[in-house]
Amino acid sequence: MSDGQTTFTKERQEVETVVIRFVGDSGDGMQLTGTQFTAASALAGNDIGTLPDFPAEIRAPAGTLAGVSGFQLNFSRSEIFTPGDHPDVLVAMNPAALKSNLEDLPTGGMLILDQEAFNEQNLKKAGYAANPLTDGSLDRYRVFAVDITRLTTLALKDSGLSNKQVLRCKNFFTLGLMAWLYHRPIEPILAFLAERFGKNAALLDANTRAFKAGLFFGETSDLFTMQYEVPPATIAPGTYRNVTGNSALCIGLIAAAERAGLPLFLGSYPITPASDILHDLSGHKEHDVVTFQAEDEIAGVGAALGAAFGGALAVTTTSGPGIDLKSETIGLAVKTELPLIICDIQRGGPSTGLPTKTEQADLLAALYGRHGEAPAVVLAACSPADCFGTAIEAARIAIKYMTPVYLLSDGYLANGAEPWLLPKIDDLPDFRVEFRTDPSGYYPYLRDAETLSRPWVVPGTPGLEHRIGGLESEYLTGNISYAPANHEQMVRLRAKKIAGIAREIPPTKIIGAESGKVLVVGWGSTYGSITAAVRSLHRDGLSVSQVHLRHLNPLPPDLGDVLRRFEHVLVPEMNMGHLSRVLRAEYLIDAIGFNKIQGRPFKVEEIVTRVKKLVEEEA
Amino acid sequence: MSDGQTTFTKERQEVETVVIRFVGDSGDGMQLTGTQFTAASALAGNDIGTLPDFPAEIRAPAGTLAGVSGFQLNFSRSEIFTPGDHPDVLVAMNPAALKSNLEDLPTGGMLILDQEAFNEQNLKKAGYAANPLTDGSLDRYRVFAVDITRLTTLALKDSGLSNKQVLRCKNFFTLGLMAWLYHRPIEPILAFLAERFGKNAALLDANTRAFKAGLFFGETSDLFTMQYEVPPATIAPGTYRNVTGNSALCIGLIAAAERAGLPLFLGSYPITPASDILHDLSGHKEHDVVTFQAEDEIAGVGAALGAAFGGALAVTTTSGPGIDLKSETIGLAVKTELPLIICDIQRGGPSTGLPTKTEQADLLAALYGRHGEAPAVVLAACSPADCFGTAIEAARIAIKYMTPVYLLSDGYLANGAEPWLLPKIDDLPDFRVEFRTDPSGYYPYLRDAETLSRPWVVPGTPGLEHRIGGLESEYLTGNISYAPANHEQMVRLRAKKIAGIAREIPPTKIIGAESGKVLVVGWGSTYGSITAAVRSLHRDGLSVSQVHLRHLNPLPPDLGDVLRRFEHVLVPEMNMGHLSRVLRAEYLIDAIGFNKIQGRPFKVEEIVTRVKKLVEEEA
Amino acid sequence: MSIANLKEPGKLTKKDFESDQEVRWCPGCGDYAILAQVQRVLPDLGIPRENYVFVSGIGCSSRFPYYVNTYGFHTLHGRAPAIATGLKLTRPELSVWIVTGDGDALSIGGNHLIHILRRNLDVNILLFNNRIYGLTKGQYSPTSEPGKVTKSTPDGSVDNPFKPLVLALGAEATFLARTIDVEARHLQDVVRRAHAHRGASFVEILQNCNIFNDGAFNDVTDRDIKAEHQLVLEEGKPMIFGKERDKGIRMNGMRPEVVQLDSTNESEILVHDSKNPVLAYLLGHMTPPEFPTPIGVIYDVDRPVYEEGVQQQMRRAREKRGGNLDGLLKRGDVWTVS
Amino acid sequence: MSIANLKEPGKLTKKDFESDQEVRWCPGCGDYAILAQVQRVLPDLGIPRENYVFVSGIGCSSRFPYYVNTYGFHTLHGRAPAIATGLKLTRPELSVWIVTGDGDALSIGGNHLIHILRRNLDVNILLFNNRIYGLTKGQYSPTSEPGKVTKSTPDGSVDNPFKPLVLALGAEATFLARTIDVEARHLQDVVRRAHAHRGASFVEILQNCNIFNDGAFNDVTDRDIKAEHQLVLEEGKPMIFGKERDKGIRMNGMRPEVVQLDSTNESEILVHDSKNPVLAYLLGHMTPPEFPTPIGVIYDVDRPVYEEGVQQQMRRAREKRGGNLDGLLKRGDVWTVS
Ligand SMILES: Cc1ncc(C[n+]2csc(CCOP(=O)(O)OP(=O)(O)O)c2C)c(N)n1
Ligand SMILES: Cc1ncc(C[n+]2csc(CCOP(=O)(O)OP(=O)(O)O)c2C)c(N)n1
Ligand code: SF4
Ligand code: SF4
Ligand SMILES: [Mg+2]
Ligand SMILES: [Mg+2]
Repeated sequence: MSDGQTTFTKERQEVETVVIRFVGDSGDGMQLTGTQFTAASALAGNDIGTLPDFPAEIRAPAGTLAGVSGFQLNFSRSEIFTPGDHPDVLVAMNPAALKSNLEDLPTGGMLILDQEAFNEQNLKKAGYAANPLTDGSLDRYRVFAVDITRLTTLALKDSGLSNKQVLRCKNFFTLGLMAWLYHRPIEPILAFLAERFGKNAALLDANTRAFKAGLFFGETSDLFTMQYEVPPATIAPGTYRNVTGNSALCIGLIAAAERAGLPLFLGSYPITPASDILHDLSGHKEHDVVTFQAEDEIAGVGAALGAAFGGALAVTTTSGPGIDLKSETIGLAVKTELPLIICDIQRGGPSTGLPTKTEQADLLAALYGRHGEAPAVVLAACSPADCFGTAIEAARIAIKYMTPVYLLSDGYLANGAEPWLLPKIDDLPDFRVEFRTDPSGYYPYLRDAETLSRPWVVPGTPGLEHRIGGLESEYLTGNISYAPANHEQMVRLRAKKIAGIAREIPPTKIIGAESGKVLVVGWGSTYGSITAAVRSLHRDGLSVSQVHLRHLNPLPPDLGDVLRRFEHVLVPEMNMGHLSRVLRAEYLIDAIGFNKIQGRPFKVEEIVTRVKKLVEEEA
Repeated sequence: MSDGQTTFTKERQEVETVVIRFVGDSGDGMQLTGTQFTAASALAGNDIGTLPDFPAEIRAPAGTLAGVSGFQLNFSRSEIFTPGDHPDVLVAMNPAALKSNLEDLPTGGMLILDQEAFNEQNLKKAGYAANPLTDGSLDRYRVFAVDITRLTTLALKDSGLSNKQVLRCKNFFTLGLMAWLYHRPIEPILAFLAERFGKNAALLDANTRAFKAGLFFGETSDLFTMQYEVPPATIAPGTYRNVTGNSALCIGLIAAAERAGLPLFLGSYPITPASDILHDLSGHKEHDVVTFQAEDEIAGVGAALGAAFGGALAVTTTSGPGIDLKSETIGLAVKTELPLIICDIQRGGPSTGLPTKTEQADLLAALYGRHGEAPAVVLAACSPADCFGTAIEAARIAIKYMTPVYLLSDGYLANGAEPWLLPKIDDLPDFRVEFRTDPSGYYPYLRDAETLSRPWVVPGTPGLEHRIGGLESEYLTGNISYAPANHEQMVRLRAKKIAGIAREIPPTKIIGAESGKVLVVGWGSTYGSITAAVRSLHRDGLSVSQVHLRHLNPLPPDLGDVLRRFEHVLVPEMNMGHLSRVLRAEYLIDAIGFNKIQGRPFKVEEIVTRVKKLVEEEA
Repeated sequence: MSIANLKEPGKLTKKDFESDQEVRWCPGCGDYAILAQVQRVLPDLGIPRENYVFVSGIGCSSRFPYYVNTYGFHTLHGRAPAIATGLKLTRPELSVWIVTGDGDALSIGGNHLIHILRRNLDVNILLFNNRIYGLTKGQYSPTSEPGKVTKSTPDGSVDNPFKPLVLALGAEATFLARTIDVEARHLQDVVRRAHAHRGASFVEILQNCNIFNDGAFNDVTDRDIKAEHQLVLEEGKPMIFGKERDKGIRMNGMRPEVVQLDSTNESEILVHDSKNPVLAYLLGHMTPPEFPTPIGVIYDVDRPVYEEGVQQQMRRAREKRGGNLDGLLKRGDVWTVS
Repeated sequence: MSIANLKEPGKLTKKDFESDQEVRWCPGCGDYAILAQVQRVLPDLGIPRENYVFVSGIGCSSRFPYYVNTYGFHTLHGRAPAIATGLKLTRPELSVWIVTGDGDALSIGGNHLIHILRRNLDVNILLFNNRIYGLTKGQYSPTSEPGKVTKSTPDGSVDNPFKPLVLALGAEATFLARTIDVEARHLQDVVRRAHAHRGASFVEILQNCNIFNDGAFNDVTDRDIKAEHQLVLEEGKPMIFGKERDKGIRMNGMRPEVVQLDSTNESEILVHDSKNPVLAYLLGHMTPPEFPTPIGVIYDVDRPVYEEGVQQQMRRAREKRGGNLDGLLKRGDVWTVS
């Protein structure tokens, strides 16, 4: 440890990239262990990618398979894009955790176990007939059975804490051990402890002692013969923090509201995995944020629309089932041309589906899920940090074009985290809103010549009193009109306004050659896996290019040209082929779907294999 | 009049096809006039097509443009498919009615007006600066200014009715006059009057007298020099009745329930133009029909789903806004695999839109408007009478495949009427349901090897107690499962089940050559206009073929082959291109959209012109 | 869009609240009278015209905003309370009015209605109760009487109706009133009181739909008999009614009853107290033919107003935590790579 | 799927109502106790097991049907009453139970709840009120107390909560009761009474969510103090409570109050009468700390049952009009072409 107080003496081996998965009972604090290890790794200068995996039940009975909670972390000296396909190291706090995760550990992988947890009771709960520690079934792995429970208890024997409290410190013992093993900086962890338990000296002391006990156990025990080290990555200079997708989204929305000079209004109803946005924004009232937990999703989006009418940057957040319910109101926003951001943090469907799992199967619903001709803008974020930029882009478009904008994220982005190079506030686009106040020549549906947008006039503006609503409006005046030609004109105008946004979309960025055999096209959270796969394919000397879309409606104006420059277009999606369907209809290109619907992100190697197969078939 | 009591003496000219449009104030009884003229024409053996046009307001102030109500009727000696593009005869009861309809009357068209209604007050309400009867502006037409008000009043001067009641009889005077002019059988009209006013002798007498006065006025007045006659069409033998789309739909649903041996359950919430289905079915409790007017659309479809779980043939009816609201529950029906029919009587959108106008813009919402992967069957009726057969097909598929089925109709079909060759009950498909009662080997998600359908077990069946829900289920057992591979298997299974229905779709019927230059592909209510246009193009010697789809998901298995046999595929739709988008994505065929979004059906000549243009561009 | 006369609130007149749109209800509809009375009251409330917003759902009644020359939003069936909530939370200084029908508010919109009442946003809710669905041409509504024959209930309705005021009371409403379309003065007074109340004011307006439910309220609107059927509530006054003011309401145990007044029982007659929830409950339940129909302000109590609580939290957060974007970005652990 | 033992209703035991699914609530959750008591009551009601259907929405509580070995439908958040309505209308002979939470029933499902109550379908509604959203991990619900700090209200809630029983009463409920997860015997009794009631029975069950809202009902569950805080209602009995049964409820004008019992006031103590709506209103309003929490059957009156009205109309229509498909096809004017 370069600048630590402790000097370690064992041999230290450099490694490029490590994937660790921490698994344990929901009560074992694995999420905390994982995030602290992550924070330390980020500060150590590694590039990182993380994936928490929550159990579907709130608190399944301790020790059962249903109660297993996990956190996977990928840290590396080179640029990485995913939390890793397979763990190199599996840290399992009990038999259930081992059982439900072992299949992901490759032969020869490192397995760190809490020996004492493999008692009869726990083995039974996990459905083990024999103890895997002794029946030889783990022979393929490098097993380190550490007596975590006993050692933690020993370390805290005079702490004055209850037995239960003592056992709660096991995760910090484990963290200490792992910090030693991978030679992580310990200051940030100690600082975290001080902040977290600052008010409770006994707990601060106990957790610190447990942590250090783990650290020293690594150093002194014969079990481990060497330390590993992942040197810092070469990373763009700047200030970084670790951020989850939901958190980046919140900051993006607050920043967007500030850039627009508007209050931020969130109308929402809790639903996994979107709820954290409501929680997070509720804690930011100091930024002129109003959060409203409505009685249901319809009221959530309704309140947001009312706030938009009142002049706020209006947002509603939800997941799949809520998107269905909000569609009627979003149609009204389309018709009345009010700005509105609809964040859909997608999860496994259909219906209630798999609430804690990820999926990308709401794209077609976002595009087409409203009766009548109700075109809306659809954007998708591609990584946790990208949720920030996508939120700003969503707000910018919503306001400039007076339109609802869907922002698609998913469970994987929402809960996953990555280091984020903090933007400079002055570099953010400035889209300060000037509400119209001038009555001369005003009509509610007057149109800006370029954007075709109507003026935003808020109640309280003298002389501009007007009425809007869901019935078809007369061109310009906005009065109710059932005239056939007017309806056609208005339908086409609304479509044209949205289509016209394409003009602002920057040229499509192609990673790899500008033309060739295979183009992999993605959107949303598959970005990491696809990027890593394409890099890997490049390393293997294959000519594969990559395009990742943020703008899904309208599509980039040059996209058709780009697609046509490749012999094959492969579209990996965590659905049955939404984007590929859109590309086929739009460009008459035989886009090939590569579909995985398992509530889990693609593994890098899955994409690599699929692309190789495509190239081989070709040959 | 062949067998009437009255002999008419004026010259009589045979004509092929006549289109009459009756227009007047909402209070003038134009719908009644139109339907009675229609019934008489049907009994006269003509082929007919009708289109009522209701004002958007309930009762706009009398005499205003907003209050105009219309009814157009096309009757012919040859087969016809639409209510006609333009009226040959416009019967206008007041200036507002004239003003809002005159532009549709071709030069030389016949104009029959109630002279007395063109008074100063009415002219002002209609926004006429000068009286069109006298200012020469009607010179292009054959104008017959009849003093309908005065003549009716005269005819009823001793009737003892109030002035208001007398004026209400004007429409029967008009009907009498028109019946004379087109030599319609008068018995059915007299029979109708007897039934309608049977209990009120004074009204019966008055309306009969008014009707006859109109009849005799035609015969005796110098105004009209000849009668017209439209000889009977050669029509397939059988028993006919005149039927609107909504009415045919109701009968179809009742018949389907009877063929299935199930009670019929309708859960609905009123909305134009679907409400009449609720009204109609509410009057048929004797057929084991339960209708439930729910508190909203969500409860309507929810109750229907509950009824399906209980073993009814479950239906929910609505229009656009309701489709949005129902989508979450339809997703649950997809997931739990329960039979459910969702009738969407489409109207102009987006949002509240144009509630009394027609449109076809809900197709994509029916296909894709649910979060997650939630495939459902989508069918569309193509004519008022076809709503019957489509309802039966919807029920058959829903039950056989345990799936929600959308049945798309629209305002044009719902309110339009046509003669319907009554089917023989024994010819209807028999799909009597046998609920599973055998416990041995039962699993809730056991699958039929051919249909992939799960067994329908209703509560109350001993030994088969089970639970279903919206969370992902384990293959076979139906227990909650979050297992990745199981999810993928189930998603693909649900998709495969729906896709497999294609195997039952009969070979695509091509009207015209089996291959060639132009294929016109349609769905839904454009059938009439397209068919008439294609016939007309055939008469002009053009090689154009036609395909009209009832099954929109899954599509007919041979459709791709059919489409590829034509150089151009033209898709006329009353939307911005829903089906053409689907065909493009599905078959990578450059389907050309021909889109009209005016809340009105296509005119035959619009399609003729478009096809000709396509052929010319080609040349 | 008129480049409207920008008058001081005090100088506004009814005309200033008439929009340029032709009013399109059926001739004879009770909605006309309500519109006229509201347009008469608005100029007097001391609020600049541009600060009024009328939000409605869908229904004949919900066309109301088009005819009032203020800001207006004709939203979706049942959703006006939700949309008004977002508006009011964003712009608490606006005077927000919700116009709704018995179907709009009590059928599809029931949930939003009960929630806006319990939250007690400072809005005024005018429910036009014609006991029918007007716009969709005559289906029964949640206030239609049992047995009602309508298009969707040809054999008569089997639904038990809501009593709107009782439902609202159950939902924790802080202001309840009832008035009648044709009682011009009374309607104006009630609307004024509703506006004066801080919190959600719920006003049921009995409204005649002369096309689909004509005469539904004849007993309280017919000149000849209405005195026998209206119980006009006045704060602190005994509940006496009848042409001869010869009848009153008194308690018999825990149930109210109608009595013929005489010297012996005058003191037993209930005295109206709009702060008493039990009285509100009893009044909300009084229906013909057993009881006269109470009109006037039935209940009027104070409770914290939702948007004020929200505003207060925002003020406090600003004081306590500031609101600096840079700080927000750098929240938590940050590290610098150079 | 067990090829279950097809027993006579009279021979059923609790075990017959336990499904093969592992119960997955948090250890210590109040839902376990409710499940056990309901499973104990079901065998006694004389209904064949296959005729029970449990319909639920979404929430921890709504997982209930999976654990009861009868027919069950775990539907959508808030929609159980709607789905149960269609089921009951189709199959009136089934015994339909709705299991729901405070969020499911009173937030997203508020509208369906009030409508099923007003229609008075013969179903039993068990509302597990833990005053929190459990399944989504701890946001405040429409029954959370004002000022409540939760994930979505870090500065405390500014919402005024519903009183579920009062809301249900406002919605014309015919049966209201309250019980407590840990009061095994009482819970069983209340569930039995709910089942016995013809019409919609609304039962609020106070339920501890030990993870997100632990101890919300400590005052009525804590052995040491509960006697002082529970008002156990018994038909025809005076409302007396307290460890020493030394306190009672009496009316003071139109408001109830707690009094220390003595010989002078014993006769003034309110006597419970579940037919009295005003009493129900007062009891629904009694909340701590001013009052003890009433438990037991609060209200129980007769009103026509919705599905019976529907069935009757169908019977009459069949008698009057027959039901012949051919006649239906040929309704109206027909003509024959030969
Ligand atoms: C989502 C949705 N469902 C249904 C409708 C159709 N609809 C419009 S108004 C209305 C009922 C109107 O009744 P009420 O609220 O009593 O208003 P009234 O017309 O009587 O004033 C209905 C069912 C709609 N516009 N939107
Ligand atoms: C349409 C929809 N919105 C939101 C959710 C998320 N959700 C599930 S349960 C729940 C609230 C549960 O609270 P409650 O009804 O009180 O049940 P509890 O878990 O406390 O028993 C929410 C918001 C959902 N599943 N579906
Ligand atoms: S239908 Fe009834 S409520 Fe609607 S405008 Fe006409 S009279 Fe008024
Ligand atoms: S979260 Fe609360 S209500 Fe849900 S299972 Fe756990 S303890 Fe019970
Ligand atoms: Mg109404
Ligand atoms: Mg709860």
